[in-house]
Amino acid sequence: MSSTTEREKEAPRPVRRPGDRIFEALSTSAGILILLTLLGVAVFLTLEGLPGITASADEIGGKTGGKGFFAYVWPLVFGTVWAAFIALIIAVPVAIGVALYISHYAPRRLSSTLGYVIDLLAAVPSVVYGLWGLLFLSRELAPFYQWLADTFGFIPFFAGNPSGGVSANSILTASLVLAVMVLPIITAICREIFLQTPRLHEEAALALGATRWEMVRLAVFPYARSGIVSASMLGLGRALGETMAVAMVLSASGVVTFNLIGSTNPSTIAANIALQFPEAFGTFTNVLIATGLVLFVITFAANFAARAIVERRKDFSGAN
Amino acid sequence: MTTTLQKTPEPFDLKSELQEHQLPLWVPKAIVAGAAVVGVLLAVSGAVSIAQAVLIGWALTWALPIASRVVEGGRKASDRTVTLLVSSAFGLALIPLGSILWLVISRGGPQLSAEFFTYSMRNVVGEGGGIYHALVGTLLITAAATIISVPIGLFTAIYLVEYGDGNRLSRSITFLVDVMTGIPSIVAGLFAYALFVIFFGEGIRLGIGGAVALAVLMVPIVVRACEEMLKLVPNELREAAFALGVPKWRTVVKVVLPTAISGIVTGVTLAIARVIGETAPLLIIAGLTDSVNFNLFSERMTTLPVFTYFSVKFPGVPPEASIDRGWGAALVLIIIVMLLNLVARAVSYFFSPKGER
Amino acid sequence: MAKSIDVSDLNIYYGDFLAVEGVNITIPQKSVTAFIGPSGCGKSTFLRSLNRMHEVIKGAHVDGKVLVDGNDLYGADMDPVNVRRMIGMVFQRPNPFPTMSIYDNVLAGQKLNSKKMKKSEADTTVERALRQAGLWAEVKDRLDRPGSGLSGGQQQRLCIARAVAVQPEILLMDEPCSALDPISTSVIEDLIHELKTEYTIVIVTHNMQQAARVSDDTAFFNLAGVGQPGKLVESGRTEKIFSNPDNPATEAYIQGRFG
Amino acid sequence: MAKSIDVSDLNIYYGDFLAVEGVNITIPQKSVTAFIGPSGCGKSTFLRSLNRMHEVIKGAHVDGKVLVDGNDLYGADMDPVNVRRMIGMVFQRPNPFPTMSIYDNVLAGQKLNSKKMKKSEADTTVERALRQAGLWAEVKDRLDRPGSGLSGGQQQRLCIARAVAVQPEILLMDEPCSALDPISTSVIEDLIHELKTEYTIVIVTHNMQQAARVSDDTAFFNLAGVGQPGKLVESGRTEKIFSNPDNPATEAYIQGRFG
Amino acid sequence: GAGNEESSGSGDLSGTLNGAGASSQQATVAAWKSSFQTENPDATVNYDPVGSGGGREQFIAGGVDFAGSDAPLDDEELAAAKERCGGEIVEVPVYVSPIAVVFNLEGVDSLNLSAQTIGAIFEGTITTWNDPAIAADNPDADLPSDPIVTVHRSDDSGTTKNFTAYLEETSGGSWTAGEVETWPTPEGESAQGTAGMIDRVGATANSIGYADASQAGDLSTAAVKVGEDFVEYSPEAAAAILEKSAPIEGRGETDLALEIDRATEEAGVYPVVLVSYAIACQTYEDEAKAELVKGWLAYLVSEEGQAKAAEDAGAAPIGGDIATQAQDAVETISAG
Ligand SMILES: Nc1ncnc2c1ncn2[C@@H]1O[C@H](COP(=O)(O)OP(=O)(O)OP(=O)(O)O)[C@@H](O)[C@H]1O
Ligand SMILES: Nc1ncnc2c1ncn2[C@@H]1O[C@H](COP(=O)(O)OP(=O)(O)OP(=O)(O)O)[C@@H](O)[C@H]1O
Ligand SMILES: [Mg+2]
Ligand SMILES: [Mg+2]
Repeated sequence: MSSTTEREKEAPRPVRRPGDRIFEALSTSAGILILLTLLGVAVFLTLEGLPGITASADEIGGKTGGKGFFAYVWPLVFGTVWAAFIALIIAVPVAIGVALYISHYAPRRLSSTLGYVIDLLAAVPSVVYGLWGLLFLSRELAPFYQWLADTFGFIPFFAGNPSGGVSANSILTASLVLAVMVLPIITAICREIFLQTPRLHEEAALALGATRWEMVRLAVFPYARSGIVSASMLGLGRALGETMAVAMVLSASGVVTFNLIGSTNPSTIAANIALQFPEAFGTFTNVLIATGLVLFVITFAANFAARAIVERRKDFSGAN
Repeated sequence: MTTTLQKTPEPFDLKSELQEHQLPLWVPKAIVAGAAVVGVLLAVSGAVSIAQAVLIGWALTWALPIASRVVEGGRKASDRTVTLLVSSAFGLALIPLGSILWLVISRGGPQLSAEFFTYSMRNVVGEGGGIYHALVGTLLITAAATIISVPIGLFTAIYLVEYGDGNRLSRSITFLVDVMTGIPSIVAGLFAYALFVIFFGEGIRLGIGGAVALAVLMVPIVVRACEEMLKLVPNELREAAFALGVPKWRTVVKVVLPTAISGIVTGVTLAIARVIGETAPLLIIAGLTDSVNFNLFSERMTTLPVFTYFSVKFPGVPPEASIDRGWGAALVLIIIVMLLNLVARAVSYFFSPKGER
Repeated sequence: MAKSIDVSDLNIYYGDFLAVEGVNITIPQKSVTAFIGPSGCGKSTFLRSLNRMHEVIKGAHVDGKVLVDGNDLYGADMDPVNVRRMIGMVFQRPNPFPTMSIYDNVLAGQKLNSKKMKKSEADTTVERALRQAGLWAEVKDRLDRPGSGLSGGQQQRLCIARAVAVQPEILLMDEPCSALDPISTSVIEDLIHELKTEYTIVIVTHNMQQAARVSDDTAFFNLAGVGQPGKLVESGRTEKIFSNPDNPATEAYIQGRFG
Repeated sequence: MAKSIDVSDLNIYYGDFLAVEGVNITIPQKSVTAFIGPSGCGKSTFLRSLNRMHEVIKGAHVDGKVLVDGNDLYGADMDPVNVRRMIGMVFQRPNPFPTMSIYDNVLAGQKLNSKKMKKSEADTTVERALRQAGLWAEVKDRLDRPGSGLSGGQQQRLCIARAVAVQPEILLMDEPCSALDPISTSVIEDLIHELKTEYTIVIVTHNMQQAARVSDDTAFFNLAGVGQPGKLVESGRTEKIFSNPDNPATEAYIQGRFG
Repeated sequence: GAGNEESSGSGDLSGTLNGAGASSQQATVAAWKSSFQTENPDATVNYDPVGSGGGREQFIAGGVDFAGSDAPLDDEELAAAKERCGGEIVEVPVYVSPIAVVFNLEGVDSLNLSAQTIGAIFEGTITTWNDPAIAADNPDADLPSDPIVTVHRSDDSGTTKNFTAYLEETSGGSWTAGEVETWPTPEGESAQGTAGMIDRVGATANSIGYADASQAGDLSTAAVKVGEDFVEYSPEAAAAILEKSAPIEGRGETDLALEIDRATEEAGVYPVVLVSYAIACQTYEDEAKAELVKGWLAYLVSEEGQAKAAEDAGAAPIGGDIATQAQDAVETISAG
């Protein structure tokens, strides 16, 4: 094996033609622009957020209920992760199912129309999702929650209120709204990826006597793995960052609880910012921005984990 | 070759192998039809609610995979189970869609009138007025955001897939794009505001500022979606182009992008749909106004979601007229995205591989 | 155990385009049948219609009858999955699963049928199939590497190993040796010889010598003209077709040039 | 016009894996050189290194020298795009562009480089290239259909037409006839004959007769053992290699079995 | 341009006036704007409903010409605002909006509640509807034994602030969390915004909440105890409390930040109110701007403006002495 240094000496930067150089410069600078933007956002968040993190409980004052930054942010972190987690648990399987239905199960002539129908969900603005959650979903779900509490009340998730009632504006409702919101995002990307599965490999699987489902498992899913993860991460990003709909639907009170159908629920960082920011001033503004920084970190951690999963089998990518 | 072939020893009959372990063709149809009939009858009879009837009908269709497991064995049964699950997923997704559309259309539909589209809210109190100003704002700001973010996002994706090659810059971009997907929209608004304050001083409100905030939200979606689609283009095709003496950039533009176009278009429309409904960041940087403004670079602009939000949230007295306008605006917004989607589909159909699918 | 195939009046379409017309042929069991003919005459198309792979292509359909031991493959009550399970296929273009390792590629079909396989049993199957395809020596040290990092010929042999591993009743091979060097080719030919004691085998080949060497029966397809559908010109015992064909076109093709 | 190629001490790597080691060979101009050898010995790899297609694969690199008329292909001032424009290539697996019609596929070299061409000129080019590849008659009525709807052999000929249409100085062909029937094969062989009056041609083939028929020089590659890199065993005039090779391995391979 | 953007008023004010602040003022400002702009076709008023805090902050930072707020500037902000203005500020109340105690209780459409009881309910010490404390004030009502579901605002709001201020001053200790903008305890349901509150109370059986009275719609509202009587909210009753209130001591002439006497026992006064302010500088560098601000604020506190607010936004007008004081304060705005 020749050592790398030797190779580098022998092959200095290869000649590039102007077109290529311009194109590469363009695409590199696009990447760098993103870097700078993010740097800008990060600097902004850090500068504005730092005073909030370092401020003592007294400085922050009554707005946080006399708590310091970390005590304040912890229930929010919990709520954010919990709501997004439930939303994804619900949305990802359904989205994959829908995408698969459109790409491989529905009559071929219908499939593009059906895709369009689901894309409509992506067209709904979050304010409308909020209204829908408030005016429709929560009312429809109330009896169901009551039934859950009556039947499964012994499970902490379905404990309901201490007084025996339930709240239809609980974290579960908010998560359901989030799930519906992220569904079209995940579906659309998964669908495109499923459709890209090379015919060659689908035929290989079918010729082995695979049923349709087995063909999907053998040829489609492995090929689409990284795409599914990416799609879910985009969905997660939306679920974590969604403000209006959650703010409008959730009956939030900054507690940490796994109870899915009670009236006291953890709030989420993004919704909390949306709710508190307008009336915030002074150090509390910084506290809120600092919670935004925390959301950043959460998003990053989730994506990092997902990337790690995908990277591990990179050699086995479908593009070869 | 010394290995011998161990064949399945028992002689088997083709007939049984191929046919007997199979449900007759009419069975699936009959089960689905039967379940549907039972559901409809229950619903009509009024014995149970419609939701319950649907649920019962759906539960009955499970007879098919169960029968299949008994008669046809595990593999067939799994296949049927998955088919049922996948179709149910689709049906399930239609429920929220249906109820949202019904809600918006039934409340917003009656609002749509010539006046609604041609009037702004300037000097309007109570009844009347329209969304002209918000419509203009939405179209301009979203278009500007798209113009900013699509080239950046697409070029970045191209960099990551075609040029980055896993080097340090590309890894850090990937990393940052990931983080970017989690920026709460309001933070994007604050950031854009802080950015514009540097140049224009406090209190600045500009349509283009809103576009920048939206672009911050759009870029990661565009990058991610495009990146995935570009990755799926087989290397074979790139090699075929290279071997013809085609420079890399032309290969990317003329071979890779057209092959991935339908996915890219989907990604871009998704990104647009994602931000076109944003409220919080626009309020901070684009402000709120009742009047029409065509200039992105001066003064405030209202967009449909902001309009909807405030119409519904602070309706005045009596509230009905304003709330109705809010629903009307929401409906218009949905229609816009629908049309956009249609156009995008036409575009991708036009460019995508001929034949095959 | 092995099956014979009876085809009568089969027309094969791609959408509106009639690709192959009016095929009548009997493919005997436990023997090797070779399809020969000029490029584009419909050999692959016909081969694919024998295990219902044809209908996978959008708009593609057939009419006519294909009977396997008397059962109509295209009968309404016939499940294509069973058909394909019983009738294996190797494609003209090698298509290993790029997302799977070499090991998993070989077991891909096997795993469908017996979910729980002992590790040792699986190892045996993989080794046997790879040996049969003459690939064992080359890949035994990198069974866990992706199948796409192999040379063209290696990929083709991997696909053969994968098809053999499931032990189908009938094996359809579309130019299995076209990407192979003489040594690998002879390994595959040995495999075909060995398999035909128990299986029915159909191969498409451009190589007349190969057809002559391995097949018991030969079918010659031809195009009547440009834009015309492909037709089965004649079929029969290989010796006869090669030495004394009934149809002058067959003779012309075979004599014309040897690959 | 045509160029000769001098290769000295070329090692070819896939990442850390040394696939081909220490190749020294001179490929004379205006002649046909054939590469033969068992599957996986590195023929395709070596061929791809001759027009810098090898480096397209991630982690792949070479060391050593490849001189074309005295210019080092891998020199610092050499533009791979120009190299590839000058040195055309046909791949082992046919790869027409699925987004393009048959017509556009043939013109891909020109179209992708945005060369302006008069319609009539373009039509002439397409017809000439397709005729040379022996595909004209079959596709002339459906030039606007996608290239992916062709049979395997048709796709391969389409790729040949595409490579020929740009009139490179040197043409590298990786098993161009493996998917072709004898008739098409002879069309391609005629094409090779015709081209060699002006171009330098290198082909990889598994077919000994073909090598003997079309090539002026032959190079035999072999693997020393499993996991070992491929090596150029010997090269020289085709008559000599086939009748009286220096190396016993060559003799064994050639004598061993004829494809 | 839009079909409705032509108008022929006679006013001669022109230019663009930007303001930001309480989102609760949004509807009222919209009503004012429409008449003001019709009167002065060359003038445009923009108002960003970013919230009181945001409005005050932007005003101090010099981002907007005036601010709307649900609460007067505090001392610290006042100092900063004076710095921005390079002089005194003008801070005038522009309307009063009564806060209704709304409830959803089947078979009961009117309730009498004392501040003490309301405090105890929201504190969580009274938990059922048939609690003796409630029953005592409502001898005729058929009170169920169901648990009370309290609903509070999940966002920061002036409504919460004023409601808790009322409880703090009058509940006699049954409410312990003091005057807060953010609801202090996790118990009970929460809802975003006035609309969310109204909707939630409407949708939740046995619930009770508080909201801007003009938006209460079909919900039942409670009468609160003042002195010995129970008073239903009404614009007049709410406005009456201003008579009982005086400007905070120690502020400038033109700063009419009010100390509201919520503990009043005077008959016919509805004490659960929120007073909204407009904040501006006394001097502006630009003559035209000064005229515009003055014209705008003058309109807000004029009788006409107050009537408009009452009619189109359901706000209670300010009247009496305070109105005159406010008009005088506004008149001092000038360029300089
Ligand atoms: N992309 C790749 N990554 C890693 N190793 C590879 C790759 N492609 C080929 N190889 C390995 O390099 C060696 C030479 O492969 P090459 O494709 O050059 O063989 P070949 O002589 O063309 O064989 P064939 O006749 O089967 O096409 C083989 O061991 C092969 O497994
Ligand atoms: N997917 C397809 N859509 C439309 N036409 C097709 C398709 N595949 C093949 N054809 C056409 O059907 C005819 C028969 O093709 P087929 O692939 O069966 O030929 P073949 O005999 O296998 O040729 P080869 O030896 O080149 O592989 C050809 O004219 C071909 O162009
Ligand atoms: Mg074929
Ligand atoms: Mg090769």
